[in-house]
Amino acid sequence: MKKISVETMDSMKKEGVDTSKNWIKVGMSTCGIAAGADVVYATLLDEAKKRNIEVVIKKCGCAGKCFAEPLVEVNVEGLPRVTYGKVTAEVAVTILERHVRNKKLVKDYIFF
Amino acid sequence: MPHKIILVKDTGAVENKGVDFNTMLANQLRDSGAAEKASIVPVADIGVYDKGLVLRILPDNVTYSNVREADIKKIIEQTVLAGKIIEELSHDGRDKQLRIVLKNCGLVDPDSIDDYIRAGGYQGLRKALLELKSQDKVIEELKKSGLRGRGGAGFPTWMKWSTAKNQKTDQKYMICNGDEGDPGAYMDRSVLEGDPHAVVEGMIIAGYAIGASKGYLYIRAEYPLAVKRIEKALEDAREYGLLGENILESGFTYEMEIRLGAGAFVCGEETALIASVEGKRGTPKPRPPFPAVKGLWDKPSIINNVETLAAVPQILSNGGDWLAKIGTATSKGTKVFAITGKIKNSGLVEVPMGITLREIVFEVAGGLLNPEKKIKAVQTGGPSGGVIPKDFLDTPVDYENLGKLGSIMGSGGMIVIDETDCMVDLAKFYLGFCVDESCGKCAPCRIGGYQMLQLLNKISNGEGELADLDKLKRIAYAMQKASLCGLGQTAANPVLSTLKYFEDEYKAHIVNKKCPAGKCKYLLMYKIGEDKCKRCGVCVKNCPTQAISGNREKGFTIDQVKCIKCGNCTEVCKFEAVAKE
Amino acid sequence: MYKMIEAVINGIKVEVKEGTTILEAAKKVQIKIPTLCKHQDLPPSAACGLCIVKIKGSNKMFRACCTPLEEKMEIVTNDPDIVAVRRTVLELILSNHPNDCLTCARNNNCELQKLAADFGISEEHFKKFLRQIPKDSSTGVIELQPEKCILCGRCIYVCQQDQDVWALSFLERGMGTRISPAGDINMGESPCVKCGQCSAHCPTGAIVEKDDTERVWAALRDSEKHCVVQIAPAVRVAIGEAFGVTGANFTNKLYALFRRMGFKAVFDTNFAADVCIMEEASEFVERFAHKKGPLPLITSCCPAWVDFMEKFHPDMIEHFSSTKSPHEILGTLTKTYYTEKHNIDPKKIFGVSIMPCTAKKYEITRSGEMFASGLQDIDVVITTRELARMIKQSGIDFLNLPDEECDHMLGDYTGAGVIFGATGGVMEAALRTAYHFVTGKEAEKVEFKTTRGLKGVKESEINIAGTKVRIAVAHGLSHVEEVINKIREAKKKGEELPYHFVEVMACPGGCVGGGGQPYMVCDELRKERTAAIYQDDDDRVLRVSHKNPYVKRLYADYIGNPLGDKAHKLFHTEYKSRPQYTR
Amino acid sequence: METKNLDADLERIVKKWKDKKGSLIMILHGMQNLYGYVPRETALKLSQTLDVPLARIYEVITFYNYFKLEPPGKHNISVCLGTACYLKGAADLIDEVKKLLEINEGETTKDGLFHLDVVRCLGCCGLAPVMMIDEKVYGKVQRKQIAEILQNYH
Repeated sequence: MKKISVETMDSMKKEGVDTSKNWIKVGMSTCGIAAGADVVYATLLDEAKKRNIEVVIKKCGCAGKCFAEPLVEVNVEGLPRVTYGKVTAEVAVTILERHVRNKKLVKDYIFF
Repeated sequence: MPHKIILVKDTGAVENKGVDFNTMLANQLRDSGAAEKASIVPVADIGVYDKGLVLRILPDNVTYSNVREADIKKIIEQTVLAGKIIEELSHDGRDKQLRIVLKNCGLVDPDSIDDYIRAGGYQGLRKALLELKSQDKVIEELKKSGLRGRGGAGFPTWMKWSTAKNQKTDQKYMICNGDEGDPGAYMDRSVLEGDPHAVVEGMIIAGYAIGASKGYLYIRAEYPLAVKRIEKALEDAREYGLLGENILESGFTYEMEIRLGAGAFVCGEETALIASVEGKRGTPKPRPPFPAVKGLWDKPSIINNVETLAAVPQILSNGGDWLAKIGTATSKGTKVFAITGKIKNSGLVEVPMGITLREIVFEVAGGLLNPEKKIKAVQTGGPSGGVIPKDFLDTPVDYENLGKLGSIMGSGGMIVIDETDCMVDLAKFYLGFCVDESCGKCAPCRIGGYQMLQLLNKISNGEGELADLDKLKRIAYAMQKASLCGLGQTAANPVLSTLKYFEDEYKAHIVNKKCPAGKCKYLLMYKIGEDKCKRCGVCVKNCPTQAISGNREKGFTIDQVKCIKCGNCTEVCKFEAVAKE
Repeated sequence: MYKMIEAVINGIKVEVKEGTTILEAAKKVQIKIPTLCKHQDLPPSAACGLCIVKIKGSNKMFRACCTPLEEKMEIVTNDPDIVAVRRTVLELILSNHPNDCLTCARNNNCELQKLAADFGISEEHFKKFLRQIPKDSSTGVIELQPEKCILCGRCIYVCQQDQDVWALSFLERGMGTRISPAGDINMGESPCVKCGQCSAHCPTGAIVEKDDTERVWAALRDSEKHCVVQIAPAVRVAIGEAFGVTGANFTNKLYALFRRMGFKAVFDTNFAADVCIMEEASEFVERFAHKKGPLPLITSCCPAWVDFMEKFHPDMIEHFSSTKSPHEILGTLTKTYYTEKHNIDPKKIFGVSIMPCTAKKYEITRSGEMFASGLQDIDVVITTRELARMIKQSGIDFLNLPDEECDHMLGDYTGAGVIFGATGGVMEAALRTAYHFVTGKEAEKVEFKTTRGLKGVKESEINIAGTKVRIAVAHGLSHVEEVINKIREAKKKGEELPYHFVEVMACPGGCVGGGGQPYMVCDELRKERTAAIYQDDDDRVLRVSHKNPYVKRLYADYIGNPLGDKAHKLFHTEYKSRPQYTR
Repeated sequence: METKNLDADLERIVKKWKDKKGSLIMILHGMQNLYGYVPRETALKLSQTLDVPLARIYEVITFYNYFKLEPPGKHNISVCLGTACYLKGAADLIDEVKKLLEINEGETTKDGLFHLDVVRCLGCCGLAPVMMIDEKVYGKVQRKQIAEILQNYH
């Protein structure tokens, strides 16, 4: 048993959810998966490893923008946080290369 | 000055053309010597609708709407180069959405309890168990918050809890209703999948408040991912000592289990749900006794839906007064709507109570799917709800107002209906759903629903009589009054409300034998337009009933008696010569 | 003390015990609220939606059948609005019910038909649609016509809860909901034990007994046939209900009736009940006093119980009394003893049993021993309800018939014989005679009242000459399980068995509450019928079976000793385990 | 159903649930997950093992849409008829599948290849109209595409 203490809870709360600076979140609820989020997520994991791109890739729940699924939110130091919509595997690779590595936004896929 | 990014989106501008604008913007940037200082990114969506050209400049995060060519210079000079905001162009970027229940959806990894705790999770539970340390005080916070059940009826949550708390018995149960059956509403699924711990935490707090030692999460079997994530959440919470024996060393012990639904909408009704958890047919029982007095296995039981429970942790950690500040006098907090239909951006939106339907449709969800068409109505509340015609779009949304208009909040389905949708057809759809989902136990619902559906079919087939409208009303009234449970009592609502506001449309079907929206196929007539017809004869070959006759010299005609309105001829005609009217 | 509730119904003050429903409370102040699904005998199912009433302060309507009255409630049971809703609901129900009234077994006796008449429904506003579900006559006893079912749930409740048989169930849902045995097998293949409680509680013609009255009329018309008749104890105290009289004993009018209908001999099952006691009490004494055979001894005169045991509790076979049921004994005797003494060709005999029971229709061909005379011992069984119809067809003014006597040879009975009709009666009758068999003396008091009453399981100890006899009486099959399990537990543990003698009747109340009895049975009626039976017992000079002079003569002239060879051949049967049914 | 080992499978599932109250529906889910339907032998066995009347089991199976008494097809087509899909023409999709496969809702093709179900809301209203074949979701389906989609399944 690794029971959590109130103190640990508090310090975790202080740190906040996003502990790393560079991260990608993929909306992985049923609607996202139906639109292909699982493929996008797998591609991101594979390709980031293959291309030696250091970024935390996480899954998250549905943000409610069903019309734009699959949704990928990207936060990279020095760039504003953006959400890409209707992401495909190819776009995922572009996001890794262009946005994460070269710090340039991927045009036409930004939703927010 | 940091590098600027200018997001550009043409949101339906009348005067400007986006592409030209981008070139103009680029040119002027270059001319001002600012080409290196900013880059232009055309985007697919910017969250602002119907406001002409919209620019968002990052990292300032300022949004300008209805931007014209003449404004470009000013924007470059003041904002891009000097970092100043131009007030008159500035779009009121206040997000009409307010995310409480959906706060963590899209933020945390649903499979990570650490993520949830980092986002402030389990602080509500901690406050309940370690600070308030009293069932009454927890219920008091709920009372202060004014939270009402989000599952449909909007019963004050604290009252239910208080009733169950006051029952003296050895065992009580807490049940989470995750059997979201309303076709077109999926906020519960989204919360269960996106933020399972919020539901788990809400359940533990509720269990503590009423004095239960066991909780059941009743989830639709059609939601396997939700089940998987809740399972993981329960496991992790147990490991952290947030569930199970002596939670957070408070002395409170509580266990939880998942039970699957099996495809019965009626199990959203409390007594039916209880029967289902007990492993029986999900048929409702008469009330009283209410489940809070005699529920699961005859023990006091509280049933709250997912959305309600997901709001509980934050009410505890932020205090009841915090939620009470949001919303209207009688309806506090936010409501999640699943907005679909003829809308541009279908999806889930969470808005404070009191927002108008117009704001939701046009500002939050991006307006109509096809802006050329006119909005006709908004349907709320799913199969138990009703339609709200466009004249009432400025009504603030809360339990009472929707009720006054003959609809309900329900679980939060919101369907936008435009002029191409037929009200008879819509009523038929919802009623058909309830007829399929009636448990069959009580006669008014079982037979009444079926008979009403037959009458609607008769009307949409062009065989209706005016007397049928009276029959519809008569059965509907009997169903409302004599049905045993909520499903039957409300099943006729879509019919009654469409009849109330759109009786003309019904009459058009009955008297003129016409479907104004062009939806009811038996009232359509397929005709071959002589001017467009190239006399190729493809339609003849594809007609399943040999209703098309003629020859290449004389042309072709459709025999309306033989025609079964299948639409094959329209589909195969390359020249769009077959028209329906 | 109960808490009392005061409320107002239609302006009339009413005071009732807490927990009383609006329906019951209204009845107390002479207000009738219509309902189709609520049966006095059963808890509310809340299915039909006709009993709706208004409660002041709410704009809803509530079901009177299941809403408890609360302090200060003001209720309106009938106003034009309520009546209009009821009318619509009734019309809806009728739109899903065939208009076969004239050719329906429940014609003039149907709760739906009566309500339609009360509401004066003379026009169908809604389009008729019927469920196409075929009739199921596979049991040969109970006929299921799901097309006529209004899904009130009464049959399901009695079959599952009261009888614990689970032959009937609701399948599907919505418009597809129907009553059926599990998994679309027919009733004949189901665990049904033919007790008929479903048919006795059905408000419409959806479940009825198989009508054999035509066969009786045919036999009576046939001059070659020598028709004999017998009536069971419970019939005489219930038949009056079909003519508006409750709680009266019509034994002697029935005798007169049968003669006028053309029966050549009028016997009484009660006589055979006395015979049955001679055998069963002897069996008990053999096992109890002479330790020959296992205890407890369990009674076997209820055919639904026999079927139930053979299907679900075949391990109890060794405990079963091998004595046949009284009407079978009488059947055998008519085709042997009676024909021999009167020199009649047994083949010409047509034996009719009038029973409160549907399972008796099944019993007459249950096993080879039901043909002990060499012929089928009983030719036809008709129920009390069928008899009532026959009386009406015969044009006989039943209530005003003169009293007549039966044919003594197989007709005269003692008090012990008649109490077979009520729960505990067989036990009491057997104890009266067993006492004599064990002690050689007559019991000072013939009444063993611990066996009486409507409690589900009645356990007591009887003192026979200083020896304690532990007995149990169970009625309603759901209560039987309790008793059987106790025996089984004790056996398994090797402990002393909890009982020496057990009586079981399948139907609540015993035969008076039988599945073939007049409709609308409830505990009140069961008590009235039972009281009439015990009155008959009380009024008799002879109240123990072994003193019945005609029984004595039967044994002296024809049978020999109880349990002797001839008795064994004519009066006893065997049991076998039926293919394992799953409830 | 080549590898069906009813006794062992049932025993495993029953063991997990037997001591929990009201577990019948969960056990039925377990069986249906394994076989795609609830075989009659299962219902019979279950009745004996759990000491639950067979009638109760059938009452439950036939009440809930989710449980099936017949083996499913090799591929299961679910066309969504939630409100969003309905408004966007899902009824036409159903007609098309019915026409192409010559089956009705709830039926399996003669060759056992396809089974058609109409379901209420698959929860992807943003993709309406939606149909699902086995686990794969097809969004924004047009009537004309169906024949092509079905050709991918053998």
